[in-house]
This record gives sequence, C-alpha cells and structure tokens, in this order.
Amino acid sequence: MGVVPLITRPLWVTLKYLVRGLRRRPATVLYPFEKVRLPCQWRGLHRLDDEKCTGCGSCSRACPNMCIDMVQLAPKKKRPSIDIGRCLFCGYCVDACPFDALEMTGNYELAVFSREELIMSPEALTKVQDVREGTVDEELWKRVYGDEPVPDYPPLPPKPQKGKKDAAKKEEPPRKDGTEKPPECGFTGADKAVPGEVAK
Amino acid sequence: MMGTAATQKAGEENGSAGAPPAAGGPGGFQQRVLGELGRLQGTVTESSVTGPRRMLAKVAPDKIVEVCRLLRDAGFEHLSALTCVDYDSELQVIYLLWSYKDRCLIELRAAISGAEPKIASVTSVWTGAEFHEREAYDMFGVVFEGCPNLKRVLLPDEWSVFPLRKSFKVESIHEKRKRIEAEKAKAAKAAAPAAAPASEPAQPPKQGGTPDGAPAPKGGGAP
Amino acid sequence: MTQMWINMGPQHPSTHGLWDLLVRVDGETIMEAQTKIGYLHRGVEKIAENRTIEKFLPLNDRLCYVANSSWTTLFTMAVEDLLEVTPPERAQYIRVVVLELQRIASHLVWLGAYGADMGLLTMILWGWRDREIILDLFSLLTGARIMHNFPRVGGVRNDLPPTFKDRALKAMDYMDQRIPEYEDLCGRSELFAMRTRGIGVLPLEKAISLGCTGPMLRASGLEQDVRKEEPYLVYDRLDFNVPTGQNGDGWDRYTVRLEEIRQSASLVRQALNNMPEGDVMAPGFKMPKVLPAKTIYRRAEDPRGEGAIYLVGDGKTNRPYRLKIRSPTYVHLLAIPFYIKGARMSDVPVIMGGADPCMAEVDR
Amino acid sequence: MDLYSTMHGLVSWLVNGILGLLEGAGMRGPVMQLVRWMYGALEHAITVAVVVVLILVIGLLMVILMLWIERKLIARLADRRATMLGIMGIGKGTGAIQLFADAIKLLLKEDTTPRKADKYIFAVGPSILVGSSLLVLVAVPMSDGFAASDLKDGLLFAMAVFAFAPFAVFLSGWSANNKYTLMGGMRSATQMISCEIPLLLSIAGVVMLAGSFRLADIVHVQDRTWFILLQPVAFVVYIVAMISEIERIPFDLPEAEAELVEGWQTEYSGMKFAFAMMAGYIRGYIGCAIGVILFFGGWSSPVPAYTVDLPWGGRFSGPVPELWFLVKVLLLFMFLVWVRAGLGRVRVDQIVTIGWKRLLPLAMFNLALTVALMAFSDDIGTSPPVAGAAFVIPAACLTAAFWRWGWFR
Repeated sequence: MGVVPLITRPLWVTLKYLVRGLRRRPATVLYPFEKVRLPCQWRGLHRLDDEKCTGCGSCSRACPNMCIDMVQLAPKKKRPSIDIGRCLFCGYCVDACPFDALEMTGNYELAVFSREELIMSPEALTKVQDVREGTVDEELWKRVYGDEPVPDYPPLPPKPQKGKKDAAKKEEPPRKDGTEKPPECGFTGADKAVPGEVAK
Repeated sequence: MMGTAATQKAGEENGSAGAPPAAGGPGGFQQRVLGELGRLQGTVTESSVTGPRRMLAKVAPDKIVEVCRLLRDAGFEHLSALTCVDYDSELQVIYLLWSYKDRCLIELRAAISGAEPKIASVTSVWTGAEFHEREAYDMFGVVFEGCPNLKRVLLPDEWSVFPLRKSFKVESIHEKRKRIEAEKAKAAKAAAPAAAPASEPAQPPKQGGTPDGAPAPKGGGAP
Repeated sequence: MTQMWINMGPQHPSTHGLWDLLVRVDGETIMEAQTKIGYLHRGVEKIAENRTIEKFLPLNDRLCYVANSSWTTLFTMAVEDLLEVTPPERAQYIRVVVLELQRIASHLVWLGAYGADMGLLTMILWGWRDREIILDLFSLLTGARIMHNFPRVGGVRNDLPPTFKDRALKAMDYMDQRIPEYEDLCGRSELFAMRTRGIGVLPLEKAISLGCTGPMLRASGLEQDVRKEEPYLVYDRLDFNVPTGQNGDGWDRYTVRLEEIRQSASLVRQALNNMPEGDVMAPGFKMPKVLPAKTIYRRAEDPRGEGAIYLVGDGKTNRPYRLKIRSPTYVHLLAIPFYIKGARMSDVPVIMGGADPCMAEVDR
Repeated sequence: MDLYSTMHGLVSWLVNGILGLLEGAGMRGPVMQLVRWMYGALEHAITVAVVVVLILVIGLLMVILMLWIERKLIARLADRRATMLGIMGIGKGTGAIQLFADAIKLLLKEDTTPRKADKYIFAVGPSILVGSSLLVLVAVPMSDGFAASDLKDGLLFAMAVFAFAPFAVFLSGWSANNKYTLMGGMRSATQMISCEIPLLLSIAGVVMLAGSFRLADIVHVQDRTWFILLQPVAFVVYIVAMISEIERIPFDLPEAEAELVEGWQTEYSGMKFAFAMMAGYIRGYIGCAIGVILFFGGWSSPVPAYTVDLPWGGRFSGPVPELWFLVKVLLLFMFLVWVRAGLGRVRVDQIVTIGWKRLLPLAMFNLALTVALMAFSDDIGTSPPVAGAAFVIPAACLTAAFWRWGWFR
C-alpha cells in the first residue's frame, strides 16, 4: 500500500471516537463511584433463611470443595457455615437445597481482613443483605441495545416450589428482618439438574 | 481392577446424537485400513471399527513405529494425542491419530509393563509427538527411546515422583470427609462422656490444607 | 554482539500468562528458542480421578480462563458419550449459543493482546470494551461473568431468560458494526502489516507434523475445523464457512481469527432464531452409580484449536478412571521454537501472541 | 525590551530597595559596603540566574500540561475516560491532580540500584539526559523579547545539544547490567544514527530559505507564508525524524514495553525513573517548539493584531506572541499523541530502513529542490502562490512516485 493510507485509516477511526467522545460518555464505568447493577440470578454471597433450613446437610454434601460444614447451634438445630475463602460460587448448594433455604445474593465485594473471617457462620449468613446498588450502564445500553435502559432485569417466571410444603403456596409472608427479596428469577428445570451426591 | 477389562470389546458407541454418518462416511477407507492392519498379523491384534468415525487397534509395543508410519502414509496425518493409562496389570500407551481427508480417528493401544515402562519414540513420524511424549514421561515415567529431549515439561526437573501413576495415592475428597467425620466423632465421644454435647460451642477445628487432591505428595500416601 | 540467552517471561509484559520462552539472541536475530511451561500446573487430571463427575464439572471452567464454557461443554459431551445420553434439542442449541459467544469473547481478548504486543494500545481497550457486552450476556444467562458452570451432564443448568434472545441478537448486530473498526485500526494500517506480514511463518506440512490445529493450522492453509470434520451438537444444521490463510504468518492468523468472529456472530443468530421449544435437561436422567467400563475420545473446536478429552470409565466407581485433556495451546507453545529461528527480537511477542496462549489449559 | 533587560531592571530595583531600607534603618557599617560591592560584582550573574529559572519553570509547567493532555487525549481517542481524580470535588472529573500524585509517588518510591550495575554511570545517565534537554530550553525563544539567549546560531546550538541525549540513554542502558536495558541502549544508538541526518537535512532546507540560523530571524521571514507551505516534504521528514529522536510510539523501541519490559528504563525506580519520564516530555516539548518555529511561523499569528479597551481602563493589544506560540506547540504535540493512539511500534531494522533509505533521499531531494529554486527566482518574496506552487508540485509528484512503488515496505 502507498504512503497516504499508511496512517490515515487508523488515525481516521481513532478521530471518530474522539469526536464521539465529546458528546457522549466514553465506555468506562468508574467502578468505585459508578457501579453496574447485576442481574437477579447473579451468584454472589450466600444468604441462609433460618426458618426454611432444616439442617439436612444436603448442601454440604453437594459442595465440590467441602466448604460447607454443619454447625451444631442447638441440641436439635444444625445450620450450614460456608468457608467463602474456598467456595467456587458454583451454585450447587443452592440447587441441592430441597427447602430453598439457601439463595445467592448479588454481593460480590467480599474482601475481609483475616482468613478466619472468610468462614461465614450461620448467623452471619442469615444477616446478609442483598446489596444490589448501582444502575444499569445507560451508555453501554444505549449503544448496544438502542432502547431505553430497563431499570432492572425483568423477573423470570417464578421457580417451581419444591420440598415438603405443597406447591400452591399463598403469597409469601414478608421477611422478618424486613429485607425485601430481590425480584424472583426462578429457573424452569434447574432443580432437576440437581447434581448433588449420587442419588442417595 | 481394570486389568481384566482390558480386553473388553468397546460397545457400539453412537456418535453424538446430531452426527448422522456422512454419506458414504469413511466406511470404505476404514475397510482398507483394516485390510492393511490385518496383514501385519504378528504385530496388530484386534483391529476393529468401533463407531461411525472411530477405529481401535492393539499394537505390539516394539513394532509401534512401523505401524504409525504405515498409518500416517495411509492417511492419518494428525497425531491428535499420545497418552498413557495405568491399569494395574499393565501400562497402556494410547496413540490417537486423525485423518484429515477421510475424517476418521484410530486409537492404537500398546501395552507395556508398568514396572519399567519403555517404548520406541514416534518423533521420526511426527515431530509434534515429542511434546506428548515428554508429558507422558513427566506424568507416567514412560521412557521413549529416541525422543530428542526427554525431560520433564510440567513438573520441576528434580522431582522423582510420577504423579499420574495409580501408585501415587492422593486422598480423595470423599475419604477426607469420612476421615474428618471419624475424627470429629471420636473427639466428641472422648470429650463428651461428662459434658452434654451442647456445651461444645467451638466450631470443629476447620480441616486446613488445600482442597482435596492437591498434587503435593503427602509422604507418598495418605494415612 | 556476543550471543546471549534472554528470558521472554515468565514475569514479562509480553507474555499473556505465566510461561517463559528462552531465546538465544545474536544482536537482534533469534538463533534458538526453548519453551518453559508448568508454572500454573494444578494437576487437574489427578484431581479428576478423585472426584465424582458432577463435582469435577466446576473445575472445567478453570481449565481455560478465557474460554471457560467451551471446556465444560466438551467434558459434558464426553460424559454423555460415555453414558450414552443425548441432551434435548433445545439444550444443544443453547450450548451452541454459549460456545459461539465464548469464541467471540476469546478472540476479542486475543485481538487486544495482539495489538498490545505491537504497541497498539487502542486495540486492547476496544477488545475489552466489546467483550464486556458478551460477559453481561453470560451473567444474565448463567449468573456469572467468567466461571459460568452452566452446562450439565444431559443438558444445561437453566433455560434462557426471556429478555436474553433479543438482547443477544442486538449484541451480535453491535459486534458486526465493530468489526470494520478493528479492520481499520489493524487490518488497513501499514504499521500492522509491517509488523505481521512474514512473521513467524509456519509452513503447512510443518504445522501438520507438529500437531498444530485450529486457527494456527487454518492460517497455514488447511481448511480443517472439528465443527465441520466431526459435527457435534447441532453444528451440521447451521451453515458457516471456515476461513483459511495462505502462508501461515502473523497476518493470516489475524485475518483468520477476525473472520471467525464474524462467523460466530452469524452462528449465534442462526442458533437463536431457530431454537426449538422444550425442556433443557434430559428427562428423567439420573447420574448412574457406576460409570460403564469404556473409553471415549471426544473432540471439539476450542477457540484455540482442537480441544479433546480422553475419558476412561472403570465400571466400579462413579469417578473417571483416567481423564486426559488434549490442549491445543500446549502443542502450539512447544511448537514455537521450531519456526521462530531467524525472527527478530521485536517479533518474539508477535509470534508468542499469535499462538493465543491460555496458560491454564496448557499446564492443566 | 527583551527578557534580560526587564529582569535586570526588576532585580536591581528590588536589591537597591532592600539595601536602601537597611541603610535607612541605620546599618551603614563595613558589612553594608561589602554587600553593595558583592552585588555590584554579581549583578549580571543574578539576573541571568533569575532569567534561566523563569525559563526552566515555564518549561516544566509546559511538561506537566503536556503530560495531562497526553493522558486525556489518548484516552478519548480510544473511547475511554482517563484519570478523573480531583480533590474534594475540585476538578472532579479532570484528573488534574493525577500528575502531582504521580510526581509525589515517584519521589517517595525507593531508588534502587542493581547490585552489579556500574553505580556512577547508572546514577549519572538520567541527569545527563535531563540536563542536555533542559539546556536546549535556553536556546528556544518563545517570542522576540522572551528568550533566555538569542544566539546568532541558536538553531545549530539547539540541535547539537538535542542530539546529545541518545548517548546518555546508551550509557545508562549499558551500565544497568541488565540484558533488556542493554538492548534498549543499543537500539537508542542505532535509532539516533539513522534518523539524525535526515532531521538536520530537513532543517537545512528551511535555514537556506530563511538565510540565518537565528531562530528569531527564521520567524520574521515567515511573516507572510509559513514554511510548511513552501517546504511540505521537509516538514514530513522533520516530523518522522523528530518522532524517532523523541522516541515516541511509532519509533519508541528503546523503551518498548512489549519485548524489552521497559527498555533502558527497566532498572530505574523512584526519582531516576521520574527523571527519565520527564526527559521524554521535555524533549517532546522542544521537538514541537522547534517544529513550530521552523514550519508554523513561530509566534507570528495569522490573526491580525488588534487592540481591546479593557473595562478597567487598560488596553490589551494583539494576540500575545508567547501564548500563541505555546498554543501552536500544544497543537503539534496533540498530533503526536494522535499518532501514538493510532499506530503500533515498528521494528529496529524497519527504523533503520526508513531512516536511511526513505527519509535521507527525501531530505536530499528537498534540499536540492530548494537550492535550484532559490538560484533561479531572485526573490522568494514574490507572490506566495507562485513560490508555493514551485515547491509543492515537485514534492507532490515525488511522493506519488514513491507511493506507487510502495517504498515504505
């Protein structure tokens, strides 16, 4: 190729972005100040629902890395404690729980100061708040999807209820600790994909 | 263990659901290869077609280079992989060859003794075989005579252990769980003849160490 | 100048990942090279012999940190062959969508790093910016950006969320608009051509005898793609063509991979548009207590080449007796010393980047 | 009224004022005579010191401004936002304090020296580099009056000192006892040799037109037509050779991150690394300043002089030549940043090919063309279009000829 196209094409395409950058925000999201909202089925930190959990231990058997230990809180009461230092966040324990007691929130900022704090005791697991702050990245949304950014991902059809209680459940009672449950994103067929231990 | 099943006949393995054998398929080609392998009665035993694109053949270890050269000239240019499987009665070196033109894969199995594994190197047929042979040496200790630089590729050179041999025992996650529960039960029984079990508030000592199966040799074998 | 050995790695800005290419240099030209790998060896094959199939599944995502689901899908297909289970149609279509999105994301990472090797810093930013969109699609579909843990033996973990289809189609249109920009920045720039034409030439018969596969082999001129050679999932119902190069140098590797991004985008569209209804897991399938005593060799087209798994069941426990992972980049990295002689010191990062190293799958 | 006399007046007014005050307060003893005598002797030296410090401060401020422009522009060209650092909301989105944060960080960092390195040359290397670059600041005037020294052959002096730096790079690269820095130093030397001569030849064309090496004269001659219109080929050669002198992206092999970790700066940390980085930008400023003086008419502004009555009664006249000069320097620098965002790095043998087989013939041809045209047309000052056409047409056909043969391969 000759001299002129030597550098005109790359310079031309970078200039286009300079000009676009003047009227619309460039692609960067300044993480600590602007956060991007994660979809509802994001596999972040676990949260334990104390009433639903019966301490059956199927989550600790399903865990590939043996991170979940059943802790004896009271003579008849066992609850799982999760060592998130070794946890793969693979979601097996949530799939394996027959009573839907474990669920995964959207928290992904899990840094702690010491290795011991990584082992989340059952009480800590119940007090986990689903911190889903931040807004959808409007700029990226407008560029790629064109239409108005949807504030949150629309909930999926509710997950089929399993476990001992009958399927036709009434409106779920509001949670005692007042945290509002994130929009429900149930999966069709996810439970049958329960890996769990060999069909014991 | 697996030894007795070594001569198992691979059942009719259907290729993945969506793979109807291409019209004509490599059928004709496979018959021709079977014919050629049949002629080498002494060296090749049990050559068979085990699937729309799969063939199997057991080869005597000392004739491996001639068979490989013959197959490569017949059309199997691509040495996809060269690996070993450690059955306790023998160590099988597996050659997986793929033919680009006729789209068929043949699996050659050469059974060598596990004690002092030695086989001729096929780097004269494919230069790329050297990489697979170095890894097989690194993991199984199989010495390939004639391989240009047969050194360890993944593990540090001063290691004397061949990790993928079955003799190199590593405690699996399930045995580890049983061992921990056994220790916990023993500790609870020993500590709890007087005190009520509820009084044991402290969490059980977390079993430290890496998740199971860490390659670090725990003194050659877990307790 | 006297000849000296220079380490291009392991702590070196030009090596993507932890590996070391020792290079004997006379002035600026390279006389000889040696590859040193193994810094990221975790013994995955030994771990696999001690875990049940389901518990080993999440580890497959860690096999290659840039193309995760391609290895998990490959492993699940191998196990399905072993157990003779066929996933339902819809699950196979979803797997194809995930595989092709993964291929685009992996090629974008490669394109960015390839530009950085030549000092073209803008290319990284555009590569990573457009990969974000695909990672968002994955986080919507599977719940995680990189470690998806999405395929299961007998199907996939969950069905597509309702908004996924049209967002993915729009993302593919966005990707088609971005490709001409990459060509402007790299393809049509004389500097890029000066740095890649005739660099690290790998002739065809040497590539075959070394065992190179995938984009490296196609750049040398042989039209060979596992999706066409041995069609798996539903690839035989989708039409796409396989790009090839002429003389196997850095330039052809770039054109082959860029064209593959286009093909993958069209594949995702085809798969999404004619995806049948139905459930996503093989109905009534339960993992058996014992794996059948068989050996399976399943091959698939990884973004880097021909990935394959050799699985041996021993008919006694539900743990694989032997699992061999054939990694395409393992061969490509060890093959570099065979065709790097005569290159210049500045070409070394371009040649190393051309092999698209992903160290997790090389060292296993 | 040039800079020296104004500064001399200021300094003497200040010193006499202070001494007068002291004497008024009854300090007449022999100490006061000694001080007055010393001031009498050192009067000239103090003034020169003040002038040089002023020029240095302006140079370093320009360096900081250019660093900020480079960060922001190269980010916006690549569709990303650069540093958005601001203190408590001041300059929230501008990243203004990022540069000072960098400077302080580099000052606080530990300054390590490799064990087997040649300690003295290792320490002296960057200081020679920065010293020689700052020395050129003295020779580059910003407007008629505003110059530390207006030598008769200012351009020769500037180019001579400017060409000194690759020697320092080579020295420090070799002394750091590290393979990467050795390669970096070698590359800097090859690059300097191959691109120095075309640079000087392209300048020779301009100097012939202007008739004098004095930078102020070159600017005055360009009052009506800027030399870029008369010498387009010389400008192309100048820019390409200057980029390789300053060691910026298309030719930044001595400091190539991809293959040589950080080139000759690999072993430097802390203050020495800050010096090496700063030297890069000072040389960038000088390259652009000389480019502006030679080709873009220095501080002569196309905007005709105007006078404005300021609301508080003062009068302001014409575009301030210094500011106009700095604006042009920054615009030329932005072009360099734009080139950096768009292009990759070339190989060492390609730089040598470009330097010897492409730039040198082009510069020689341009020189011959200038000589021929000056010999025939008695007064270049005739109507600019004729002079422009006389230069531009041969240059255009030359480039087209080279273009067809793909001479850049």
